[in-house]
This record gives sequence, structure tokens and C-alpha cells, in this order.
Amino acid sequence: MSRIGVFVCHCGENISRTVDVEKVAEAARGLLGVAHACDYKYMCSDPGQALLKKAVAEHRLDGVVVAACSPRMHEKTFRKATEQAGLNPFLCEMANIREHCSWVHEDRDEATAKAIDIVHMLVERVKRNRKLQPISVPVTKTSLVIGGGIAGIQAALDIADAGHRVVLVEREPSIGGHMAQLSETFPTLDCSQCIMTPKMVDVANHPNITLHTYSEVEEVDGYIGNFQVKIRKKARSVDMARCTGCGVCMAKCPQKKIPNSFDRDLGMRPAIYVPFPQAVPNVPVIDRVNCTWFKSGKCGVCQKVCGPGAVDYAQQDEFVVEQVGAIVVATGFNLYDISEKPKGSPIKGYGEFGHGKIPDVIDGMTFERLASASGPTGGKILRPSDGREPKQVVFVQCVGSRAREKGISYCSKICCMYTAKHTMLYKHKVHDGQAYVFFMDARTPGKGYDEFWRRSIEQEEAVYIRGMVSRLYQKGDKIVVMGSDIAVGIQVEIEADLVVLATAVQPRQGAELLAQKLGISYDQYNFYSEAHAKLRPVECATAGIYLAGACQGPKDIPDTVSQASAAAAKVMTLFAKDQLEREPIVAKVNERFCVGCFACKKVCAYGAIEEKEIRDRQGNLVKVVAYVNPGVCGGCGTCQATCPSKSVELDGYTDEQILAMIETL
Amino acid sequence: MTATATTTKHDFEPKLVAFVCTWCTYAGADLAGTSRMQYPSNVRVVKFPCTGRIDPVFILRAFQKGADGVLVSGCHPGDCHYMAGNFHARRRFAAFRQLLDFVGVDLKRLQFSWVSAAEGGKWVEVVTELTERVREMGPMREFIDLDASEHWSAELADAELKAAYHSL
Amino acid sequence: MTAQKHVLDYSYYPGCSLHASAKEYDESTQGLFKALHIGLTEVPDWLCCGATPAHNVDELLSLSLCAKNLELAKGVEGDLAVACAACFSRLKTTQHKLEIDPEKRRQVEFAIDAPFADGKKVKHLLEILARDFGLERLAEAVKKPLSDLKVACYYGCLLTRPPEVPELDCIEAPTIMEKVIEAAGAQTVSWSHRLECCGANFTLSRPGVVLKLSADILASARDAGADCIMVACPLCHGNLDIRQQEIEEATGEHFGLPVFYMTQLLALAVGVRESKLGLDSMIVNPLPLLKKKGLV
Amino acid sequence: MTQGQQTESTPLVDPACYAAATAAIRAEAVRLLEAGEVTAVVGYRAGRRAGSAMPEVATTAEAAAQLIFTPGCQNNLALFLSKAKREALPKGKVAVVVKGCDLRALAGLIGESQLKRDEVHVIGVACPGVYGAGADLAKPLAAESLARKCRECKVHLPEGTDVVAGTLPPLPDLAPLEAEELARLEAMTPQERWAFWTEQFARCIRCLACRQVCPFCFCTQCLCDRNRPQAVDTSPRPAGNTAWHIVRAMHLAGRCAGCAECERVCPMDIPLNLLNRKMAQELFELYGFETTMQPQEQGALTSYRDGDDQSFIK
Amino acid sequence: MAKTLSLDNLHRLVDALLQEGVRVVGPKRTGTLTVYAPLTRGEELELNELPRRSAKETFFPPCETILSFEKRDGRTTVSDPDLDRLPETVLIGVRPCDAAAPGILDAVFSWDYDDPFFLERRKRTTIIGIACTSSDDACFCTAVGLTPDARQGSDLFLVPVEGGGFAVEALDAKGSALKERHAALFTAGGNTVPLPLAEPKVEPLDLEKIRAWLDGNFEHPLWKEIADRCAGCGACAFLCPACHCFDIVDEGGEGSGCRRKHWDACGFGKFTMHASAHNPRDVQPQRYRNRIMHKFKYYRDKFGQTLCTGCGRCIRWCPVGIDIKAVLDEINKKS
Repeated sequence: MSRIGVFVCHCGENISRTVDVEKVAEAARGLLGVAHACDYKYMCSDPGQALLKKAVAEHRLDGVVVAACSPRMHEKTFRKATEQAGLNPFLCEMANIREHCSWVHEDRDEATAKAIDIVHMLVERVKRNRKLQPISVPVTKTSLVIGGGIAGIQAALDIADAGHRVVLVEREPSIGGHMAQLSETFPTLDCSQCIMTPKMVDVANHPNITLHTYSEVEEVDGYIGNFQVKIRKKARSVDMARCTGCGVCMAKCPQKKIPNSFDRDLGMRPAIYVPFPQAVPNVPVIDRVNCTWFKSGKCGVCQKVCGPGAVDYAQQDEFVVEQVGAIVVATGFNLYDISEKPKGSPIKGYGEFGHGKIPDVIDGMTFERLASASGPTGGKILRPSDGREPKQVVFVQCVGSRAREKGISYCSKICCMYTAKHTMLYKHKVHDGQAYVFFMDARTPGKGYDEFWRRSIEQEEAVYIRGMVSRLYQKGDKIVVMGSDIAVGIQVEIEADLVVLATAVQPRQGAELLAQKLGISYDQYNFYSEAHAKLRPVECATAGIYLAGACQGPKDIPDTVSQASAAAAKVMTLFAKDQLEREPIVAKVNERFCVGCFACKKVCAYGAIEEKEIRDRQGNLVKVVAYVNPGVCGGCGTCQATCPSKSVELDGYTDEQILAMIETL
Repeated sequence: MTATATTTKHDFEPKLVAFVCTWCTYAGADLAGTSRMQYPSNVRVVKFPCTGRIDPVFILRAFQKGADGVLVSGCHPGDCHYMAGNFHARRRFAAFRQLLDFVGVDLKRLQFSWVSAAEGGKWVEVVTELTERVREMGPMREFIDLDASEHWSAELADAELKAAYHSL
Repeated sequence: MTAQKHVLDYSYYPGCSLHASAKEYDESTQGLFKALHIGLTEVPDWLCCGATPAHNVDELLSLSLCAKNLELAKGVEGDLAVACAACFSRLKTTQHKLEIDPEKRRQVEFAIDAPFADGKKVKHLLEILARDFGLERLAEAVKKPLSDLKVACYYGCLLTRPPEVPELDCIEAPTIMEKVIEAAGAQTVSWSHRLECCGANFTLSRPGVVLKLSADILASARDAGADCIMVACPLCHGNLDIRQQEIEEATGEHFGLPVFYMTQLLALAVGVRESKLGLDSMIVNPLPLLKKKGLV
Repeated sequence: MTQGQQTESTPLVDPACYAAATAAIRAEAVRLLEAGEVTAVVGYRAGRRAGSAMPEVATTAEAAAQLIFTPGCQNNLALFLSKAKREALPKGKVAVVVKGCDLRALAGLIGESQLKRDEVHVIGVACPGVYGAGADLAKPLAAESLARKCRECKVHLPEGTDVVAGTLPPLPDLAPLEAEELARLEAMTPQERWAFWTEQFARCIRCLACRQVCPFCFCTQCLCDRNRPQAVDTSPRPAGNTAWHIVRAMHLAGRCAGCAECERVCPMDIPLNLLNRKMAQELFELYGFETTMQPQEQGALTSYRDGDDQSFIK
Repeated sequence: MAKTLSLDNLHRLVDALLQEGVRVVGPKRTGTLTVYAPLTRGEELELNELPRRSAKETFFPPCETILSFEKRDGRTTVSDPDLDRLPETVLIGVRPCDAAAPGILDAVFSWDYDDPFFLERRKRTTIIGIACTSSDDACFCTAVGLTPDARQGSDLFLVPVEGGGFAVEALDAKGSALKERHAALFTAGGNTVPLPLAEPKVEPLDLEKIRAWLDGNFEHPLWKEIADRCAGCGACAFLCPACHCFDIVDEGGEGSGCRRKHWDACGFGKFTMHASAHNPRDVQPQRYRNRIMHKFKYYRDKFGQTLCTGCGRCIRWCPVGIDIKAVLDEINKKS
């Protein structure tokens, strides 16, 4: 027989005004298995808690029901008191007779009867509560950061500075990401590379950071605190250890006319190259598709001229396995490509803008490269088609963004601001030029943002036309921009020299594939989903994986850096203890009865359910059953409701507990 | 704040059970409390982590154990603390209520709702509505009668005893 | 000559224009299809599709007209071949709207006093030629390649719209007309106004608008180096051909661009006799051009 | 049990088609066993009584040569591949004879990880139909003795099997009695339905034949056998019986392959398949879900879509 | 003195008994099947079909409450059902295969312990048997020593006669008393030529030989051969007139509840499962062996009787077609 103690709280008069608390205590005393019941003015006060602790000892209680306020209010308090009294804290339950009773009913008899019923239910429940121990999971204090843009760099530096090892994986030959491509940044117009490159160098030199560039995450296994990550280091064809970064190979490479994607194909690079002069690591990579040696087996100039003998044509992809405890995903974004999309793609492209075939219709990032002092034009704004300086430039906003008919309905958030910046940069460089901006509305929330936007109009004389562009077409060497000015209500045609499209921010191509490897969820556009839009904006629902930057949604640099630091802080919190402790409300499998139908696995949103082989001592496979990884389990219990034989049970909410409560009706 | 709950006594006061998730509806009911809203006292709340945990068997069992009405309530779609628990629950209960209907349980006794932590008012509305509806319908005899009935061979055919049995 | 078996068979909805202002479209279509051994059986007793006026003033009327036509078409075997871009757009739109909106469907069924005919596929001639018949087969059938002819393919605004209706081709950058005429050996020009509105039904109410819009189209085609314009819509044809002289007078520019229906050019290429092409009905005389190119 | 009243009912199909299927099954079974491709063939053999048949696990070519296919072959042999019954089979790959309806069950078992497709050689059989429960097996199969499920069968011809035995003769169109019965019940008031089912379930004696023949009742610990906690009363009283049948229908929702074995074997003639069929119908209407002859990744109740119907939720 | 009873008078007899407050249980049509059930009118009697379930439930209900308990104020009250309230019963229209069974079961229910639930019901029940005139290919009473007109177990016996009606024979005091009480319904004379009896087409089995074979063949491949196909349900046992295994469960909660006794079946996987989770009869063949052993060896060894009356129900309703007659033939052949 159980020995339950029931403690009925008056909550001053909050409860006792409507509920006859003495009667409730009296009724509780009559319940089977209740060894002690009493009432007290304020159970949560120190004397109240002392009363509870004393009663536990005096009456040798093996369970506690505190009939008071909502468990959301004081469950922690009373569980702690119960623990201090020497009982397992999970043997304490709260009967909510305040929010669910005294405050919502006026009739004293009715409220008292209900309070008695509530206490009865909780008494039956607590009798069947099990002693639960917090779950400990060892934590490997190394973090993986995927993506070496500003988000990944910031997160990696923060975590590394806190003294933890970081493995940073970047797909491209150099870290830097999009920010390295930018000319200047809003709203201060400071040079992007000037603020970016020191951080890149810090990463390279940080003793706690292991940098894998030109590498990709191949496989991810494990769970919070204990991930195994397999990284593919793509063959660079240059030995990182030997290369001194002298650059002779690049200078001597006979194959020099390869469009450089870093420069949006406006500049050229050799087949052995670093994407940009400040690349980190400053070690070239051979573009095997365009290299003559790899195409025909002839040439070999770079190998011949390389003093340290670093060029290695035979290099193969390598695999590195890292054990990490946390993962920060910072894979960034791509810009919407207006060319025609294959059938079945929800993205339709922009046929009305010529599907990207008009050379002087460029996107915002290309404009950044044109405006960049280290760009292909040395910072001069020149048209791609004929290298002339454009005198009329039309900027078009919301290309792809907020365009449901194009398959994307969200706002890309950064375009209003960078277009304003573009108009300024343009005006600074082409004083007699005129910038026009077609826009829906200007979205400038951010410190100093609206002031910046106004400056582009008021000082830099950009003409903002509220309306959409319906068509662009080449007419001679001009581009005719047909649009509407809804403020005036007329059709507008502008003959422009250059058109700059503020194309939508999209997740990286293949973002969903990485998500599948990581077991994290993503939205319809393939942006990664945070666990809670408001309260857990940097965590994935999958424990131990955090998000930073535009992979989660369009973001500007300050937001990206903030989120990266936040993700880093989350990682550091996780790494602050050797063992990860969590509430033991997790599902457990009864392996004897589990028949391995894996319905539970199908409904588990956390991917916490694994297939476990049961073998006899000779090693013969007996059966395959479900196993719930307690580190990953979220504790929702959907598995149990789904399991036909109830072979998986959620601790704290077992069928036995629930059915006993129903039994009291 | 509605402090105008009439304290009319009724001939029949139904027993209602509410199966709710802890994150949304339980919190919504708490909010109704902190806002001092008033509603009938007939409902007994059983707390779950998530509607995904609620097994249809519980609903059946509640009716068998004398509930006159059952309420199942959780987070709105998309708000699930556990991402998808309520989506699974939605399908499960869509199917289960059809089954109950097919065996002849009057679905007016079974209410499903989404009540968020901010919807104290909705909680009051849902509970009040169900209470009034079920009160109108009278006690749920079906399962009680079933529980009292035996195979003929096990009956102790005695009018007196039978009367006593039915008065229970 | 013994009738050869048809390789494909269609029911045929010509629409009002093809029996009036666009007779040459109808004639050349019949000629072309006969030459290609594609059967066309005209839907008996067909009605106006209600294009432009009806759907602007009375949706139910416009849907009912098309639904009635579809119901009539049910009596004739084969998918429904449509020549006019406006008829095509209306018929497709009707099908789409009635599929997604049961209430409208109920109203329309009440109006036409018949169940709505599901499942009748509506196809524009271009689709039939490019997809059903096939570009390769079309190329094989060509007897007189239009090798020297530079054609500006003009889609107008209706052929690929509205976007929610299953599309004939990419809404904003279609290529189907180019592909079809290139199969007949012609050259096509890349030009900007392929999809611009010609002014269509403002032709009577706001001729000024039409003059401007159509002038832009003609100028764009001329500047792109086209010898002629090819259309698949009687309304476009009307504005570009019939009004061309008026536009020249108003703008003081010279265009001299014959405006062909695509079936006229194709029929010419597959060897249909010149007299069957309705060339005489064209206002801008095409003969000098065709002679120059050695096609007549 | 009156004998001698030979009411001649017209045979449903030419019995030769069963003979042809029998020959094809035997040939395939003998070949498989002789070639050592399988260790056993689960099929049917004739019983003592005229027209009866029973499941047979043939492990020798001789036994395989005795396999049959007749209208008496009612059993769903997919049952033998569920883990619960698998102990009866020798280790190694086995072959199994399945009708279309049984194949759906087999596909379901694969979808629920109970076996792998490559562990089994599937001999499909073109099945014109089998006897219903209580039919006189001595008489040829006629419309009156045909199982109710077979009248509305859409899977006479299995698809995706390793081999198909027999060919399908032309089949007559028969009134969909089960659908009609379902519609009749659906048209009732809840009170009438409750009365209907109460009477049915009151007869239940909890012999659990329904559970034991069901390929999907493969749990080693049935929820309804549990007494701590006891979610469903285990004793055969009206209350527990009702709960048992409701819980079973719910557990089978989205899984039941419609073989209707539960209904056939019920010695108390409870029309159990109506429950399963009702659930299948609802899941199809709500989610477009159907059990098929191919294994499916997700079940109706183990998956969801954002836009699922929630008109019933306030 | 031969007396006859017309069918009408048989119905009147039922009505008269009901009037007296006696519970009359007999074959009754419900829906698609016939079962033994309390009659409310004589005309409900359905004599043309062997009821789907045997008549054993009259004495041995599928489920009955054997005690109830309640804990209150620290005290536990246990109450037994009042067996005096078991109704007086006449079980009517019982075929010989059903009528013989209760008598066979008396042995086990009054062996080391007198089971009051079974025996009280036996005491209060009068059995009116009826000779059997129809059979099918599952029937095999003649193979296990009964006949279609066996009187064993009946207190009063009816033999259908030509032209309708029955020849009546009182076999013991209970039967005579009933007959005397309603003497007016029984007429002397009339046509007493019995209708042809049912003729199960089976050869008698040598039950002693079978017993002997069973004695020596506890481990025999036959068990696996037969029972590998067994699905593990309880249909055979629950329909059987002689199967009498039961299980006891406590239902309800900690505070109050009932102890119930209900039918068990050796087909079930949990049959004889121990609390330790060990089961001496772990697999289906072992359980099926127990079924045969129990019926044809153990019960014979212990009480000198066979636990099978050849009604054929288990054959008709086995989901997987297991045929006890075929099994016995097989054993008969072997021994």
C-alpha cells in the first residue's frame, strides 16, 4: 500500500475563498493509500515547504500531492522540496485547484467537490509514478560548424575563443562566403573585405579551429553530445602542407580565360587558382574540369614551376571522421536565378525579363562585384556587354521575393537596403548617372536603416518608382524597362543602360540534402526550421544542432552575426558540463514485447527511434526492436499512442498513470 | 472578466473529462484561471505532454468509466511544442471519431479543439458549450448499461438484485 | 484520289472569326491538316465562345457558352482542336474554373441543362502540330522549305494565358511557334514584342491605344530584321494586318510586313496550292515577298 | 444440417480454372523445393471433408505435389509470415501462395518491417473467389456461397508477385452486399447502430479467432491481454467485448488489408469486416489512403499532411 | 408407459414452465445463427439446427463473477455471490452430444473440490434431451461411443416420431417430476414410430487403443505436423461441450472490484503461462497435444471418461481446418 501525503494549500485566500480546503484534506485522508493529509496557508512558503519535508519523514511518505496552484507555477518548487525530503522528485505531483478550480468557479460546494476529485486523480497518479533519474549524456566538447561565411566564421571564433575545439567545414576553396564578395556594407558603407578578412585570418590561425576547406559533410550519425561526422575533403590537387602560397603556378598557368564565379563570371582566372587574393587558406586549387592536364594529360606547367613540389595531380578525395558534440549549420544562401527552370520546379524563372539572357540585366551580387575595388573592373561601374559606363541604371526590387506566382511568397529582407546602397555607390562612381528603383514598398527596420534609405533618395537622387516591372527587352544597346508607377497610375518605360535585379534570397542549392543528413527539418522553400519561431530561434528541433545565418531565412549581416553568436552561446552552454542532463520524460521500449513494426519510428518527429538488433549469446539475430535514444527523444509520447502493443512507454505519462486517473471518474 | 456565472442547480450534472496537452490547452486553462473567467465545474482535466500522446483507448475508457462527455484539446496546427504530435493526433482522432460514430456513440459527447496558451477565453467557451450540450443530452447510459450487463448464463435472475444493480 | 487514312483525328471548333474576318485562317488550316492527313470534324451547331465581351460582363454567361460548346463537342470524336487564341483561352479557362469550383459548375450545368463534359481535351493547333503530330513528322512533310524567310513569331497575349490554366508553353518566354515554323525551314528572329498586347478589343473603342501598341509591335519586328509576322490569333491579325496602313500613316513609319497565320505559312511549305491559302484576303500584300523568296 | 436437399445453384465459374491454378501452384512449388530455392511452400491442401482445405507447410516435393487451390482455400496465408506464426516455418526463404487480398496483407507486413520482400517467394493465384463462412463446401461455388468480400473484390489478379498461378475466368457482376450493409448501418441513427452492435458484441465469446487469424495482429503482447494496466477488460462480458472490438478496429485502421478473415472465422457470425471496411472507407475519403498490393512506406495513421481535414476540431 | 408430446404441446410446456418462473433455456434463433438462450415463448424453440455453441454455458458461463471486494475506511469487504439466487432451469431440446457433456464434467468439478458454481447449477437444472435426426460430415458421436439417440445426461428424453411430435421417456426422478407436473400435455398413444436417426458416416474408434498410443507418444512428430497450422484461437475449446478450462482474473481498481472466472482455451499462447513468464507449453503443437491428451488420455486415466462427445463443432469452426476426427483416425491407424 502506498503512503501518499496530500498537502492542500489555501494560497492565502485564493483557494480557500471558494474551496473548503479542510474538507478537501479530510476527503484526501479517506482515499486509499493516503497516509497523511493536511492544509496550510501558503504551501510554497518556507514554513509550508518545511511542513512537507517534515511530513515526508514523519509519515514515511512515498509520494506527495500538493493541491495548490498550476504545476506550471510551482511544480519545480515542490519537486525540489520533495527531493530535499529524501524522495525522488518525480514522486511529487501538483493538483491544480487554483487556476483550474477556485479561480474559475464561484459555487463553494461545486468547487470543493471538484477540488476533491482533482486531488483524487493526482493521488492515483502519484501512486504509480516511478522514480525517475535525470538522463545524462556525455558531451564531446568539439563543435562542427558547417559553412565558412560570416555566420560560420563568427560562430567558430566564438566557440573557439571559449576554449572549445571547432571543426569548420567549407565547400569552397576559401572561407569568406558571400560577405567576401560584397563591396561595401549598409548602413555604414564600410568596406566588406576590410572587416571580413581579419576574421578569416583569425580562423586560419586559431589554435582551436580545424579548418576543412574545399570539403563537404558526407554523413552525420549520432545525437546531441555525440555526433560522428564524416567529411569529404575534395582533392585540391595541391598539397596544403607544402604550398607556400607564392602564386607562381597561377601566374604561369597557360589556361587563363576561365570565368571566375567569385566575380560572377565577369573576371577571368587560371585553371589553378585561389578564388580571390585574400583567400583563406591561401592555397590554390586546380579546377580539374578546365585544366589542360586533366583534360588531355599534357601541360603540367604548374607542377614544373612549383618550387616546393606541392602540385599533386594524383591527389584523391579524402575522408575525415570527426567526433563532435554540437553542430552549427551556417550554409547561407543563393540568389534566385531568373533563367528558365526545369519542369516540375516550383520556381518559374522570369521569361518577361528574358530568362537571364540579356547581358546587361544583372543581379545585385554582380553589381557588388562591379562596385568592389578588388572586383573585375577595379571598382568601376561598367556594363558587362560592352564595358561602357551606364548612365541610366534601373534597379528592380522584389524579383522573386513576395512573388507567389513565381513560387516564393516571402520577403528577402536585405534587398531594400542593398539596393539603396547600390544607388549610392553608383552615384558616387558615376556622378552624372541616374538611378531608378522600381519597388513595392521599402522595408527598412534596423538601426540607421531608414535614414540610410532616405539618404539614397534625398542626397543621392535615386528616383524611386512605386510599381512593378512587367517586361525587359533589349532595344539596340538599351534595355527597355516597362513598368507601372502606381503612385501616378501610369505605365512607365525607361530606356536603361543597365538593369540590376534584386533577386530573392534562397537557401543554398541542395540545402534539403544536408538537412536529411543532419535529420533537421526545413520549410517548403528549404530554409532550415528553428525549433520555435520566437523562443528557440537558433536551435533546431533536433537536439544539439543550431542554426546561424541565412540558411534559416533571409538575413542581413548584423542579424547573421547575432544569430551566429547566439548559436555559439548555445553550444557553449551545452559544453559547460561534461554530462548533459535532461528531464527524464522520455520514451522507453519494452524490448520483450516490441515486435519491430516501427510505427513509432514513422511518427517520431525527432528521429529518436533506432532499430536495435537483439542477438542471443551465440550472436544469432533474435529480432529487431525499436530503441529510443534518450538523448534525442523529445518526450511527446506520440510513439506510445501509436504503438499497438504499447511496447514503448513515455516515462511520467505511462498508461498505468493515465488509466488510474480515468478510473477515478 | 466574467463573474456572472449563474449558480442555477440542474437536475443532471454531467461528468466531463478533458484530455489536454500541457503546453497549449493546459496553459490556456491556467490563463482562464488567472483571468478569473468563470465556467461550469463539471470538467476534470488530465494533462498530457502532447495530444500526440493521447491514445484513443483513453477516450473509450473514460466513457466506460462514466464520463458523459470527453474533450480532447491541444495546440493549434503548427504550434506543437513537439513539432508534429498534434498533426498525428488529428488524423488519429479523425479516424477514431468515425469509428465511435459507426458503433453508435453520439459524437455530440466528444469534442476536439485547439486551444492555445493565449486562449483562456476559448477554453471557457469550449468547456461551457460541451457542458451545456451534454447536460441537455442527459447521462451517457450506453457504456454504463453495458458494464452492468452479463451473459444470460452468469445472471443471478432476481428482480430485487437487478433493481439494486441498476440503482448503482 | 483515294482518301488516305487519317493519322490523327480531331473535333474542330473554328470559332466566329474563322468563319468571317479570319476565313483565310480556317481555309489554310483545313488545307494544311488535309495535307498532313489529320482529320478535322467541325463541331456541329457550335456557338460563340464569348471571348472578351462576355467574360468581362457576365462570368456565368461566358462559362456557359464554353460549357455548351464543350458539351456539343462531346458528340464528335477526338480532342477538340481550336485555332483562335481567344477561343482557346476561353475554353481552357472554363474547364479550369468548373473543375475547381463545384458551385459554379452547378450553376453552369443548370444553365446549359446538361452535365458539364469532363475529359474533353482542348488543344490549340500549335499543340497538335508540335506535340501530337510532332516536329519531326512536320519537317518530313515539308515540300517547299521556307528557308529564306525571316519570320517574327507573334504570340500576343492570350495564347499562353491565363497562367493558372494548364499552359500551352512557358507563359513569359514561349518557343512553340518558333519551333513549328522552324520545322518548316523558316528562320525566326529574336525580338522583344512577341508577347505584348496588340490592343485587341480596343480596336473599336480606343483606336488610339491600338495604334500605339500595334505600332510598337510592328516596329520591333521590323527592327529585328523580320520579313513578315506570323500569328495564331485572328484578333492580332486584325490589328497588325488590317490596321497596318493606318499605323504607317499615323506614325509616318514604313513597315510593309505581311502578317501570316501560321497555318498559311505551313500550308505553303507542305505544298498546299496557293489558291487554298487565302492569301488574297490579306491586306498587306504578301505576294511580292513570297515571290522574292521564291515561294510562289 | 438437414441433408439431401440439393438446391442446385448455378456454379459461379468453370471449376477448371481452379484445377489450372492447382496445377500451376504444384509445378511452381515442386520446382522451388527441388531446386532448393525455398525451404518450404506455404499453400493449401485438401481436408478430410469434401471440399475443405487447410493451410499446409510443404517442405518436400511430394507434399508440394499435393497442394491445391479450390474455393475452399479461404485462409489468408500471409498469416504464416507474420512473426507470430513464423516459428512454424523452417529457416530460410519460403514461398507462399496468396490471393490478391492476401497479397495486400503481405505487402502490409513488409511495410511494417515484419518481413522483407526478398525473404519470400510469392506465388500469386488468380482467384475467382472462395466460399464464405458456413457455406456447404460439398457443393460447387455459387453466388450464394461466395464469400461476401469476394463479391466486391478488386484484386482477383495479384500484381507484383514472383509468379501468378492460373488465369482469371470472366466473372459475373454481383450485388455489393457488404457495401449495402455498410450503407444500411450508416443510414441508421447512432442509437440504432449502438443497438445493432451491442447485440453483435454480446454474442462474442472472446475466442479471439478474429485476432489469431489476422496477419496484422502480430503483437506478442496484445493490449487486450494486459491486465496491468488494464485498458480493455479481458473477460468476455458485453462491456469488455465492445471495447475489444473497438480497439481492434482502431489498431487495424489504415493497416487492414481487407481479407475479412476475422469475419469468416468468427464462430458467432459477428460482421467484423464492416468495422474494418468502415475505417478503410473513412481513411480513403479523408486522406486518399488505400492498402495496396505493393508495400507502402507510410501508413494512413503514421503520417500526416499539414492540410489534413480538421473540420471536426473547434 | 409410452407417452407422446406434440410439437404444440412442447411449446406449451415451455410456456407453462416460464409461467412458473422457471428459466427455460433452449436452442433459439438469433440473427444468422442458433444458440442456447433463455426462451421467452415456446415457439422460439428451434430444433432443426445444432446450436453453434454447446449447452455447457448453462452450467459453466463464459464469464461469471465469483466474488467482489471493496476497500473502505481501512477495511476490506469481500462478498460472495448468493448462489441461492441461481434460477431453476430447464434446458430443453438438447442433442445427445450436448446432453452427455455436463455429466462427464461432474467428475472434474467435484473431484478434490466441489465447485459450487457448476454443481449448484447442475442441481437446479433439468435436461430435456432430444434424439438427433440430422448430421453432417463433421459429426462423429458414434465414433466416440455415443449415438444419435443416447440418453446419457438427459432427465427427460424426446424422440421425434413420424407425423411430428415426440415420444417421451423420463429417465430419472427429475424427469419424472417434470413430466408429472405437466402431465396434461403428455398424451398416451399416438404415433410412436421414430423418425430415422442421424447416421454419422464414421467408423467407431478404439478409444482405449488411442489412449495407449497417446501414453507412449508424448513426443511425436505428429503434433507438429498437425498443429503448426494452428492459429492459436479458442474457437475449438469455446464451442466444445466438454472443454472446461477456465482462468480467473481480478477486474476493477484498488478500491473495489470483482474476481471473475472465465473460459480459457489451450489454443491461447498464454494458456498455462506462469507468473514467471515461463510456459511449459510454449508452442502451438505442445498446446494442441494437450488438447488431445486431455480429452483422450488424462481424463480417461483420471475419471474413466472421454472429454469428447463427437459434436463436430471444433471441426466446423476451426479457422485453419484442423479436424480432430482426422487426427483421431491418424492415431487410430498408428496404434
